[in-house]
Amino acid sequence: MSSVSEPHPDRETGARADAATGSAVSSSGEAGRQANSTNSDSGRGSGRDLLHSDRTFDFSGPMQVWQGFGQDFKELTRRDRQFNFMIRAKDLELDVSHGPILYLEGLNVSFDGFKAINELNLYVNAGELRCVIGPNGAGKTTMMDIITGKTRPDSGSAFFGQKIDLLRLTEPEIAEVGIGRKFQKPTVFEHHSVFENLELAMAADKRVFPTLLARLTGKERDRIDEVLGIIGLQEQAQREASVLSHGQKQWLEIGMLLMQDPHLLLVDEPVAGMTHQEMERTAELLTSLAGKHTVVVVEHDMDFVRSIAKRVTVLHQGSVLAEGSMDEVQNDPRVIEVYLGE
Amino acid sequence: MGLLQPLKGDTGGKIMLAVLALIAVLVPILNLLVPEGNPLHVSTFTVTLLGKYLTYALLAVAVDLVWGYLGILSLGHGAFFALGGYAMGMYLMRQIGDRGVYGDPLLPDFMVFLDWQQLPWFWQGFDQFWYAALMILLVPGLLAFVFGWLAFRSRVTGVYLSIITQALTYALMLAFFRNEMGFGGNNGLTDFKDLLGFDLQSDGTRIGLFLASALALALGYWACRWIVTSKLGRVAVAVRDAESRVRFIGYRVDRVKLAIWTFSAVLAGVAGALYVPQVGIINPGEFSPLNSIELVVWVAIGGRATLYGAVIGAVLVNYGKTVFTGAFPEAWLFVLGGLFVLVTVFLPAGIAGLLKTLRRRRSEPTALKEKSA
Amino acid sequence: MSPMSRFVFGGSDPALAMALGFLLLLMTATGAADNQSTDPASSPTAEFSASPATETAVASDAAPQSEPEPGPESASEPAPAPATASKPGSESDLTAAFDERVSQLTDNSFKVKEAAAQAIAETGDARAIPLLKALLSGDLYYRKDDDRIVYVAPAGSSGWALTDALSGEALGEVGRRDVRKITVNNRMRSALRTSIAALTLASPDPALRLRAAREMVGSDDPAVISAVRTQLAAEDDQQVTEVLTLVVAIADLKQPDIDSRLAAIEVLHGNLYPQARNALNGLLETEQDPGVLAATKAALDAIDRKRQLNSSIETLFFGLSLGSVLVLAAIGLAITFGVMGVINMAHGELIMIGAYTTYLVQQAMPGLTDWSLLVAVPAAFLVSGAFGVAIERTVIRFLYGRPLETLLATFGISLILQQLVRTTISAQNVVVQNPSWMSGSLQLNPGLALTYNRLYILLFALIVFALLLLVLKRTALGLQVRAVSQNRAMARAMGVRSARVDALTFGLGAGIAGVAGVALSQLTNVGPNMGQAYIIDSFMVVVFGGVGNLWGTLVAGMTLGVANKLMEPWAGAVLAKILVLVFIILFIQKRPRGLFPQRGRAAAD
Amino acid sequence: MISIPSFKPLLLSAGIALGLTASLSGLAEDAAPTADQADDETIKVGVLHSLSGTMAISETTLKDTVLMLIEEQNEKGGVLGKQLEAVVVDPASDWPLFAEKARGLIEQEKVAAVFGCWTSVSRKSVLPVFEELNGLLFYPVQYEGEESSKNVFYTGAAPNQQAIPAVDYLKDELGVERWVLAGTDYVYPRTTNKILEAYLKQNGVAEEDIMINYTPFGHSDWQSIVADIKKFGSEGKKTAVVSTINGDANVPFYKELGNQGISAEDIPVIAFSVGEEELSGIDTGPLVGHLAAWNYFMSVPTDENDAFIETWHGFIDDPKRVTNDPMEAHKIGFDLWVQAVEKAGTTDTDAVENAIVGLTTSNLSGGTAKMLPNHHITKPVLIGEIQDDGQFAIVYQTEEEVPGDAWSDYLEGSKDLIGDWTDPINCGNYNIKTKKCLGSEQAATE
Repeated sequence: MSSVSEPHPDRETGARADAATGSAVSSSGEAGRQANSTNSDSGRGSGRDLLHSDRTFDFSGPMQVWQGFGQDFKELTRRDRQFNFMIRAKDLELDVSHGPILYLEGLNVSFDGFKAINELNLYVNAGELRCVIGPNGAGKTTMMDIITGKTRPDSGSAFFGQKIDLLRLTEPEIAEVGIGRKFQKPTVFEHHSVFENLELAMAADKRVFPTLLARLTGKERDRIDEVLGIIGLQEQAQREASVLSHGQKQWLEIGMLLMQDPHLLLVDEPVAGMTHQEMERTAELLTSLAGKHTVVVVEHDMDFVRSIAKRVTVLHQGSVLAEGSMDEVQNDPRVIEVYLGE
Repeated sequence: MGLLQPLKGDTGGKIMLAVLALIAVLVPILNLLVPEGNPLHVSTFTVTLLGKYLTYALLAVAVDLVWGYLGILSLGHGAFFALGGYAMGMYLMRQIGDRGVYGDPLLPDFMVFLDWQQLPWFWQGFDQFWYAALMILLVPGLLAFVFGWLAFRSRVTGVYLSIITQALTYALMLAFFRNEMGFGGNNGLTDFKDLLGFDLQSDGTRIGLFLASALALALGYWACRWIVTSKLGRVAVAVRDAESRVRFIGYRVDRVKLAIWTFSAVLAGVAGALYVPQVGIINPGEFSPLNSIELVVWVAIGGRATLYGAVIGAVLVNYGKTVFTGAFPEAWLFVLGGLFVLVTVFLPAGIAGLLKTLRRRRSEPTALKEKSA
Repeated sequence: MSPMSRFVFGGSDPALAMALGFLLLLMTATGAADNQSTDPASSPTAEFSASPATETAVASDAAPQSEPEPGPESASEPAPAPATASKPGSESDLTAAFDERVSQLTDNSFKVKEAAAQAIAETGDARAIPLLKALLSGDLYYRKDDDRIVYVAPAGSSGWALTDALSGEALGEVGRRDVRKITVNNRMRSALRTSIAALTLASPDPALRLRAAREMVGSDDPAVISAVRTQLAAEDDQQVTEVLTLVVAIADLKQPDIDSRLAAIEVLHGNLYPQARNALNGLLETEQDPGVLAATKAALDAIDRKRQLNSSIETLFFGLSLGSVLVLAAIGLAITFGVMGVINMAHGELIMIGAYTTYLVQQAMPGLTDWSLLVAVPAAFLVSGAFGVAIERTVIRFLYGRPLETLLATFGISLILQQLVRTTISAQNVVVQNPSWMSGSLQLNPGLALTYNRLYILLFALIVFALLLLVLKRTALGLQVRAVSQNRAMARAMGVRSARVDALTFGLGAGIAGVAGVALSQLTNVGPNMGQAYIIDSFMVVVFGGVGNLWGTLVAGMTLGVANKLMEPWAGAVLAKILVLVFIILFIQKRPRGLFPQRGRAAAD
Repeated sequence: MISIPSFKPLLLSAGIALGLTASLSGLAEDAAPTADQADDETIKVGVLHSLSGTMAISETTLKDTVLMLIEEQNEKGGVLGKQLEAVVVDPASDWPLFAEKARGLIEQEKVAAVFGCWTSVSRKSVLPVFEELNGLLFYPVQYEGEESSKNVFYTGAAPNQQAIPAVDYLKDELGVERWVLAGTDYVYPRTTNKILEAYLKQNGVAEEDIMINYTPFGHSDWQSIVADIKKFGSEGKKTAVVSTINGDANVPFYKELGNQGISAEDIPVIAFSVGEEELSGIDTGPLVGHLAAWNYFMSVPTDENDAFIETWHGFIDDPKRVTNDPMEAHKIGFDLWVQAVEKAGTTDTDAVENAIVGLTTSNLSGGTAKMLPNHHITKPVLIGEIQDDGQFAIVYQTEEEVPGDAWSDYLEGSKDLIGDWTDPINCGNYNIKTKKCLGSEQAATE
């Protein structure tokens, strides 16, 4: 809808095409991202160039836009072009050859005046388990919102692997490229059984008609049962999710996360409202996931963090205050000051 | 077996379909074979009445699909119903041919006395049934698609969505009232003669239309069940309950909505098309926002999110209307209004809900078994 | 459920009783009023209280009962002494002629009557003015048995007291069917006005003279013109002089000599009286002299420029007044729907109840139409408010958190209320009179007049809006309302009695709907369906403005009103409305939360 | 075929099915003690007027009128020695419902005749039903013409019994030269205005002196339109408005007229749909002198009329209620029907149809109404000026009754058509040029 009013260069199919075919011109999309990010609800759902071939052009100025347009035109007239709606997010291969799976650079977000995220730079390596801590309002959740496409930053960039520009994807697309999220407040589908909740979350072709025709294969059933085992809800499999306890809902949501089988898991306060042993099991689970997956955990509970964390990032007032092993961080005077300061 | 898959665990639906089947068998017999005067005789009046109810029921099912399972309260479904009706009406008008009062072979009467010289472009082709049939599906579908495409992409939800659907049907009503539009203005389309060569006034045709309505309802119901029992149906309910969450697990909510919404509109269109030849008139009044609201009421009374409930609601309310307007013409609005209030306050789950709880209370275990099946 | 329901009725009883009680009271009052109040044939002069100011004036000094013998002071011409039993010969001939003419008024043919009236006017007899005025206002009758021309005054319940129109002697009482009204038709009426004008042109009362002068604008009757010239010479009143000069100027356009034509054109330059424009246009056809032609064209251009300006001002005003109606209709909904999240389909009917209250109030205080509205506004607020509270207590309270269900319940309620009115009052529309101060229009210039009722309603809408804002922002109730609407549980925790607040809020919204009903009763029909005419538009306005935001409602209403009126000239009434609706649909795509988004219970989906 | 566990439901459903059909077919019989034997002691008369919805405002009065007439007749000993029994239903201003109710009345209730309908669309909606089931409808409202059905008797005015004489009056008596044709956008105003436009042009009125304007139903904001009329009327020539504005929209229209200071002397408005009933909802002070054309006014000074008003007030028990033209139409229609039944000696439709043509009864304005072969009646045309007491002062009346024209002579499509339901022609749209009936074959073969 918004494309009607603000014709972003990156909406031009040509621009998509050039990205899609991996040509060197990125600027149009880039500029589009800048402009686009100013209003948070704009242009969701509309396809954009999903690939970003060469990151050196990244902060190219508006000048590039016009070249972009020129390029667009050429692209439109190319015979071997491939339109963006032809490639789907899941077809994008994730390139982590340089190590990091998540690049957040120079991110800024402010909600009417208040700076929630302030020049945030954060890199997460593939397969690591990262804990993010910080006092309330440090911007932990907002950061996750940016990564999952819920909130658009005013400026900065967020890349998944080297090529996938998250700021140009919608929530579903981000989910498809392999980022799963568990919310702070557990949100499961109350009127569905536990089983169905997992089924819905399961990695699959999630377009409308495939979904309409989808039938559970044996393999998928096994997978669901397996996850049911992991989260220990076999007995409740057929109960409506609404009847679960808070802790169980937490588990269910983690289960849904597993079903998505994402490359990157964003886990927001997983152990809130859990008993002690539930907490331990969560800790085991998360650590076991690390390696095959990349896990980013946001948590207040220091004991829990200590029990799982190899590397800890401390956010404060929207930017990274300190980073390192739990011990390093805990002895960091600034961190102490911040936490005592409260 | 596979055909019955969608009806699994839907006792209400089965009963409803069984009733439908029985009526579909009984009524023609009682109407055609049992002689008049015999207490068992079902008059043609009753047949058309039943036929009308069935088309309403189909419409209600269409509404329940989007409201009950997708959480979209459409206050404009009457528009799709009416559009389907108009498409059929235009075909029937063309069938009149030179039997109109002015005996014009091409132009319908209302065009003759507004001295239109030739048939407007959008009336072309409606002399062919296949074309009309196509339009019955296409016109409501297309409108719904465009409207939904806009609304769902820009994430219009809740009352905002409801109100703009209302605006849609309201605008259409005003437009169709204009005589310049070429749809007969306030008088609409009427005085139909025959359909596919069958005289609309013969009992046989009426029975035929009645059976067609019954079949349409059965198929429509089955199709809706098929959708809601599919994974897509579960996604829809998920959207209803937690829209944004669905996005985060990778479904394109706007497209899910669009698909189901459009299908529902097409169903409504079909209902309208079957409605028109049975009541013998289509006029802009059908677009009136109040009609659309009323049909939401049917669904609510029958029981939201239980498709068979919609059927019950539609039939009961309209049956009530028929009885009350005849029995106590002065006071029937009190009764109807009171009914609406009482049901919403005391039966939040509608009649279907009531039945369910009764069944539950009688046999808890079976209920559980059904669920786990 | 059952203990709860007991609560309901316990809680609701007083509210209901109050509502119904008030209504009943009003109705009984009406019943009482009916017995002695207007019936179809009663004296028309009584009705005039409700007619526009101009009419009233004519009527009041036409009412013969008040001044059966107009003394010389009222008709200040060289008029002969009032007719008496014995009078000098010459005069008696005159009177004879006069009486003879008068007797012709009983004739059936309007042509004859018109001639007679003309003649009567020309006799210049002192009795002419009251007679003609009575004729004009339909107070002149004749007795069936002896065709005697009489004034009538209601006497007793059925009878009428007669006064001979000629001698002024009382003829005692008779039944209604014994006399017959002397009817006049349009053509006669305008003729009469001019003649009366001619007679009153010299009246000492400047107001009368002004009206007289206005009547003569555009007249080309030489007699009239000469009369005007003489009067103009003597005239001292500013306004009257202006009009008279205009009359003369228009006449002078036909003068043979160029200079006087030019002078006349000079006078008419940019004059907004349509007659002036027509006269000039006429001149364009006939005129030969280029100089005069040029002047005429210039004068006409000046006029048209002014007319342009006028019509754009007019359009704006129309837009705003339509907007104010929309705002009035919607503002109550902005509370019940916007703030409380109740999709209140009965809103229209609450408006209707307000309008009916106005009607009942007017019935209860016959003859005091001018004051009735001042009583009606609070009354309507109370009655509709009471209904609102009753509805909230008995139905809505069970439906919080189920906004969509409120739609269904209130829809049912709306049906009930409609039928209630049909059965208790009547299925027909009822008459709501316009107080004189709300009739007629404010003449800004001869080409531009703003109707009073629209003006007042525009004003009224703004006042209501301001008051409402005040209530919500400044009062404790307002605070609690906003608290509950934002977070019911929290508000409860802080000791807000949410049940009470809900009832009051809904009552407030309903009451305002009632007040809107009072205003609407002045513009359109008051009938059982009037509510349905506004409900849809109201929702459009609230949603367009942004649910839960009063300012949004105001801006939205006004915008839609003006937009509608701007489009109407070229699109026509229907298309304009359709376009507005389409615009709303598209706008919501762009701003899915309306003009001024705000988080309210309804906004949260 | 339905999976086994739900067998009980099957029985249940059978029950429901039977119940539903039974109750539906039994519907009518419940409403009235079994049709057949009812025929023996009473004759049923259907009343098909909206008692709720938008049209209730006008139609409830007509329902009461019919009830009054029936009561009167029964006091006189009924018809054919049987008492009349009214069957009242509420089609609720819902056009499809009109058709449904009509079918119910004829098929289930077996009524001998139906008195009902107001709007054109309701008539159009029931027309096929009456023709199919061969019922009798008496339609009491002035309408657009262009119709003549075997089964319908049009006791209201056809355009030539209202519009044309009214325009003549304005032309000749008031010297009107410019015309505003303002109407609600539906078939009656459209047709009437087309006829008038043609008629005016024939009388040498120039294109630019005619302004035509259509507004939607219940239009409530007349500011701009009235302003336009005012401008149109201030161009020097005497201007009049011919209003075919429908019911509800009139109140705001007249209020706006009054407030914008358009008096009857400046720009008279002559209305075809505004009668006493409508005026009773308006404060008529500002409207004095505006006109209406009808075939009856409450103020008609005849003894029949006084008697009628008296009975009406007695029946409705409210001395303030007015009478109006459609009420008279129903009275005439009812009288003619009663006569026809007595003459035919039966209530059988065809017999009554044959009997009724040519019958006469006295109307309330001192003349006689005759049922013509085209199922329309003869009516006097009256023109009245609104008085401040909501009544009309009659300022013009045609010397003798005008016969109703089913087909207008001023419309291309219909100027050669006539309706004649007597042998040998016996059809509704007989073309006097081609000498045969057009269209609907049931008319031709009848």
